[in-house]
Amino acid sequence: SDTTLTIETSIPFTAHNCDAPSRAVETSPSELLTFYRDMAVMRRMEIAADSLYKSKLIRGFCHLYDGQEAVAIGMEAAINKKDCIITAYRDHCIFLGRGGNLVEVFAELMGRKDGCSKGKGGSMHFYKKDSGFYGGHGIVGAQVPLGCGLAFAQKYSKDENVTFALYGDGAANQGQLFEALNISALWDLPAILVCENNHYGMGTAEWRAAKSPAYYKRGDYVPGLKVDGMDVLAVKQACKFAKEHALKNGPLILEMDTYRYHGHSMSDPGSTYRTRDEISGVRQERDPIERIKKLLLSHEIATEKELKDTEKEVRKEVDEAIAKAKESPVPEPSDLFTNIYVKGYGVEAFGADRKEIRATLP
Amino acid sequence: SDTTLTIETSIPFTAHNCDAPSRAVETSPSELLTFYRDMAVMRRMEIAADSLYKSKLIRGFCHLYDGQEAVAIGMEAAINKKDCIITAYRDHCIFLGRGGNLVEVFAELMGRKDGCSKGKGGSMHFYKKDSGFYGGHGIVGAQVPLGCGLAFAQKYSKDENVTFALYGDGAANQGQLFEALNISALWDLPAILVCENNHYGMGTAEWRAAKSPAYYKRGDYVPGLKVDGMDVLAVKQACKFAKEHALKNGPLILEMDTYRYHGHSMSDPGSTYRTRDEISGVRQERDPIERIKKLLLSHEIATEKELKDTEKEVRKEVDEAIAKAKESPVPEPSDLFTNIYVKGYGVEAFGADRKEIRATLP
Amino acid sequence: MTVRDALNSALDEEMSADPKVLLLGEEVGEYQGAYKISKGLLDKYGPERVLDTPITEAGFAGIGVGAAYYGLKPVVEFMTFNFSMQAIDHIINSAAKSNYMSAGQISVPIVFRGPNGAAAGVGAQHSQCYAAWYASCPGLKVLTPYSAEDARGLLKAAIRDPDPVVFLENELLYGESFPVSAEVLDSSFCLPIGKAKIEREGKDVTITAFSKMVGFALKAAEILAKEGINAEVINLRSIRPLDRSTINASVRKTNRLVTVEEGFPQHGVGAEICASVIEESFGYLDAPVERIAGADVPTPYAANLERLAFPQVEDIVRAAKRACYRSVQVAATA
Amino acid sequence: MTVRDALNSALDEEMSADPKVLLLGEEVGEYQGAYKISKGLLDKYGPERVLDTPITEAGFAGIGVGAAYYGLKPVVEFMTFNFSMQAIDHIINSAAKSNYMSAGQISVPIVFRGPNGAAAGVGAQHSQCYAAWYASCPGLKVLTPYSAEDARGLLKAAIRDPDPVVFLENELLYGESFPVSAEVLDSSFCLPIGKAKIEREGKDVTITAFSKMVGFALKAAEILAKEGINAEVINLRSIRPLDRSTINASVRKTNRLVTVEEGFPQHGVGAEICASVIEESFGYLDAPVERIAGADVPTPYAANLERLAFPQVEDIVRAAKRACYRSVQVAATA
Ligand SMILES: Cc1ncc(C[n+]2csc(CCOP(=O)(O)OP(=O)(O)O)c2C)c(N)n1
Ligand SMILES: Cc1ncc(C[n+]2csc(CCOP(=O)(O)OP(=O)(O)O)c2C)c(N)n1
Ligand SMILES: [Mg+2]
Ligand SMILES: [Mg+2]
Repeated sequence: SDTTLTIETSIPFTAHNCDAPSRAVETSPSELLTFYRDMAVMRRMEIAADSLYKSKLIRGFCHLYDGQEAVAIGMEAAINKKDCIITAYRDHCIFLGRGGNLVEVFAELMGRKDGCSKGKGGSMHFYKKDSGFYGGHGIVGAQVPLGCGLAFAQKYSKDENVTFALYGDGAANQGQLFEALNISALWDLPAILVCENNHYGMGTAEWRAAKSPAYYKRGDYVPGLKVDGMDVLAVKQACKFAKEHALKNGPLILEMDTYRYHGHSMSDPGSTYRTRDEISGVRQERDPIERIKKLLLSHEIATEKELKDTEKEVRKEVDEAIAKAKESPVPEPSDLFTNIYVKGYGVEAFGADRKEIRATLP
Repeated sequence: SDTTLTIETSIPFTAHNCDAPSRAVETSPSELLTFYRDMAVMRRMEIAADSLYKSKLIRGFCHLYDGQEAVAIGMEAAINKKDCIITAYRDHCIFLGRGGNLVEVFAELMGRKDGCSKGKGGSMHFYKKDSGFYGGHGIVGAQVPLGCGLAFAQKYSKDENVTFALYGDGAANQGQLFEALNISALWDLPAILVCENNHYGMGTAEWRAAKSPAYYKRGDYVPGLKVDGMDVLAVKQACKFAKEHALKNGPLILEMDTYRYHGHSMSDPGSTYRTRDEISGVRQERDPIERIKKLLLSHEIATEKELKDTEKEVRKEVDEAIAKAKESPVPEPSDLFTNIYVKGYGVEAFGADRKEIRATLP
Repeated sequence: MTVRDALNSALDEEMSADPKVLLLGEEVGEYQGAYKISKGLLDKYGPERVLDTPITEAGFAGIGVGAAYYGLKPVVEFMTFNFSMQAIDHIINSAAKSNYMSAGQISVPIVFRGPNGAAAGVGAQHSQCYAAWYASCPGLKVLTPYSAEDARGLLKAAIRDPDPVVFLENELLYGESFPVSAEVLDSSFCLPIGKAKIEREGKDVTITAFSKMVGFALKAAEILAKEGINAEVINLRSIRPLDRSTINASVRKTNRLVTVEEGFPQHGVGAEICASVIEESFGYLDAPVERIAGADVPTPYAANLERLAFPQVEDIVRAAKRACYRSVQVAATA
Repeated sequence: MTVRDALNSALDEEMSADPKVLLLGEEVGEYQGAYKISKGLLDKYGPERVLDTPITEAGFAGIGVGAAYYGLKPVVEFMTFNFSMQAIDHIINSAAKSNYMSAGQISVPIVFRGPNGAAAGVGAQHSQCYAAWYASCPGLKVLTPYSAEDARGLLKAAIRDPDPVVFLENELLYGESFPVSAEVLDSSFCLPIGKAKIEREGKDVTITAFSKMVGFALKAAEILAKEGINAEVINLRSIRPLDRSTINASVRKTNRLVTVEEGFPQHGVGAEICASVIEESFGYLDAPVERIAGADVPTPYAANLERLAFPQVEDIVRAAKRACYRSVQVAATA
């Protein structure tokens, strides 16, 4: 199962100011099987988060990624953990892709000690620095300069790695992107700006928020590539191309044409600004998991039965993780005062009633 | 002297996403004479401000406009006072172009009561709302969204007028420009973004601050025009074109290729980051006043002697204005507390020692 | 009437009364507002007066300010005030200072509004209170409604006011219902800017609060009443101008003060109130001013920590008792 | 040694000691710094470590924070702190809160520095003091040097510190000379963060100040001394953490307090110091706390008004006398 397969991407790449990579993508049966399984885990995890939210075990904002899995998975297939990734609040699956585990995800979502941010970050603030994942940011657009800063540091440190900074179609209009891109271009930073174009920023269709929704071209003087973000192989090819390009020539924009099945966050039904037909159309024709499933079957890499079994395993894995996460305790009250600083100089910090609760910062 | 003359611009316009206007500009002997005189006043005024600064009668930041006069004058020749203008801190001549007078300029620069902002604004904060001049802004880039807001209000009010928002080559990289431009394009606002490219933002040459210093193209999907900003007729033609365009089609960028003779502000000698040869080259070959002078002489509209006389008159006018401004009193101490609000509700406001100085806000 | 309906009706009435009033922000139109405050307004006033913007706060806030320079009366909605930091230069430098710098030529009749401060479970980047920052800046007015009456009366006042107003709502209050009088429902209703409201009279201790904390203070006062402490609760309503005279008059009566806010303590509203009282009524104070505020930490996500990060009713009760020298438990160290 | 040389040498030494330290900002390189603080550093460390940026504060501050996430130690210069408002979301949300939100995974060893507060004749948009705002935010440290010793010792401490530090300089101090000891000139010299310095001991009244106002407070103390009032002058040095214990210890000794700052008064540093003293030393105060601060107005340009807009030595003297119940003139109304 480690023979090389060459598979053509669904549609050609569209390039701006650069030559598009080949549509022929090299893969292998085992890679395709892994893609299938990993995307299935992500899908299942997000569905489970939806349920946990509805049963009030998850609070606040919760943004789900189902539909967009091919971006996270395809990107990881092209890079390594010394490359950096930074994204916005829709971060559960990116964390998983970087090697995070399900218990850490669910524990964080439920505000428990074993969460990836020990329950202090919440849904929007996952990190895994040891595998190059820098969060998890709640302010639209902010992660892009931050990502360019990671790329700056990689270049400064002479590490031959790159940073992928993910942002949405809504975020693509933010001025700080243009500022960061200009600096990145001036300084030849190995920064790849990945616009996950799921066609809506909250309830606003791309064309209502952007005079030019051709996001791969929005870098103007910076090259760009439009990619079918529902095709994991296209994503992989594009990210491979982007990494090489960025190390040699500096920044590049990848526009991933993708789709979110869920509403914007758990408080958005996601059905007032788009039709149900649109959603089900994408599910039927472009679903990233279905696409891989078809490949696995048509190339006789797996049988229907085997894939069903995988799905069952995945379900079990997710359920077990939830059970484990539920057992994780909530943070200690004293954790209120940890991690404010790396170095607190023994200063006193105060609770809401400073005469009742105070702590000495380590 | 009100015959129509048609004069060709020095060089062709360069257009981005639009058709360039004709190089043949209609003018008249009287208009050319006015251009000459008005630019001479501006030039003289800025030189005088330089002296006043050096004799410590002007304080703080003081940014002079000499070299760039053709932009202010050409723009005014194409529009009326119901069109709005907003600019940055380099605002003395724009104020004059809008109909402000020299006494108001010098009195403001010296912090006197008769200043256009009653001595409270200073060099960077001139306004003349009754002729559509909205300042005078100290924060690089901020005036551009503000200008687009003026254009929004013009459209909202169904006034058939436009707004010119001026900014520098340094400011051109500011993210808020891209944000405002996107919104202006979405809403078809009659906003004209005028990049006064004097090739330096403080001590930084354009190419060191911008990966793409083709500012007329930086609007990407927004049309743009590159204009010889040292040629008052080219500026006039471009602004006329821009106004028509903006009323019909929404925003547009005009890049004015211009030059500042002085340093960035009075604290910058202006000679460490560019050569003296460069400066004197521009003075000799492209000076906007010299250009008009040559036209006046070659078309025999005025004699050398008449122009010299004009210059003398201008000198006198400036000197008299300075003398008058010097007689203007400094603001009353009580002005410290005026204009904080339009409506102060009789609330108390405090001086540095609140038990010593307080005022009731009207 | 819910606070949401109060805000919605105030916007509606002011838009209907003055064609110069318009609303812009993210999702205010077709989506009816992220928190549904602008429900129905797009339908009623059309896309020229209810404008959906891209997610570009600096851009659209700047455009709003520019439109106000020209004489329009924009209401700019921030989806939450956390995002106003992207536009803060326009609020401070373009809006607050222009009338002064221009010696009165450029007035700026604009309202910046949206939910401020903590919501539930939204973490450190989405929970900050901006009352103290904005209210430090001369040229701005800063209003903080609590009840439906406040919301209606203050928003109408803010829109009619000729100066820039920062209007800080609270997401957790949107759905809360308050009884309102017929007067409040009248379209001419308006509250004065700069005046606090005594929500509950008392003689033993003064409790100042704003926004959601007014409700907590009232609950605390009920508990205190049962223990024989008669607390006066002041709903500040306006943080700038701050109603120093109402606060001082109350303290001169009760001789004791507890300040309550959800924001960070350092340089907060409580500190200012304390200073104001020390300056004007030093001799009247029988006990140290007690300050209840958000904990001095970024907001944690976990529910148990989040609860510790913001004032609770029992904190107010405890502080009031301390101010009245009633026995309270000994301080613990977390 | 001038404050400018103190800052320059501190930067130089820390860059030479740690290859992870770099400097970025507008005009810091070829132009040698708008105020020449970075003079010579480009030559010495090259364009990879001394980076001229475009005038895009949000962009380059964000890039600085991202680089700090990775482990570099960027020093980000704002040409003045007024422009930091364009980047304030990165200072607050990206820098201050990340270590907490990530439960310690993402530390942010960065310094934001530049001139803060009023200069001379630069008007309302270029004169604001940001000490109170930044120091309200947990996760940040905020330092305010006065002398050359402060500038050297605190900047070195800031660069070595693993957390985000906002370092507020004052343009009008750059050219001022201060005597310094050999110890201060040693490259190992460093001052503790969070500790105030008693610049002058006294027993009659405590005067707290920071940045340029320390000099004014010392001058006021000299004048007061001639009139028999012995003032203790505290140079705060650090606004966050605020050295509450030094302040309270002093007030417990003098029983009187005058706070001095150039920033806007409401929610300012003076208000916080007042609250801290009321909380911890209420019984020790023999007079109301006197607050001297910037006038509650946007900064006017005209020299005579500008002078009225900021504390002068005589304001401090007058307030100290009031605190000591010495006769002072009657209040005037402007
Ligand atoms: C500066 C800022 N403004 C507004 C918001 C509120 N907000 C959160 S997500 C979002 C929509 C973003 O859309 P997009 O960039 O397309 O990303 P997607 O959610 O589709 O992944 C908005 C408006 C925010 N978090 N930050
Ligand atoms: C946001 C901001 N950052 C920095 C500054 C300081 N500053 C004032 S003018 C200037 C240079 C601007 O250059 P440019 O836009 O080319 O205009 P010019 O001065 O050439 O007319 C700088 C850096 C500022 N005023 N605002
Ligand atoms: Mg989207
Ligand atoms: Mg320039």
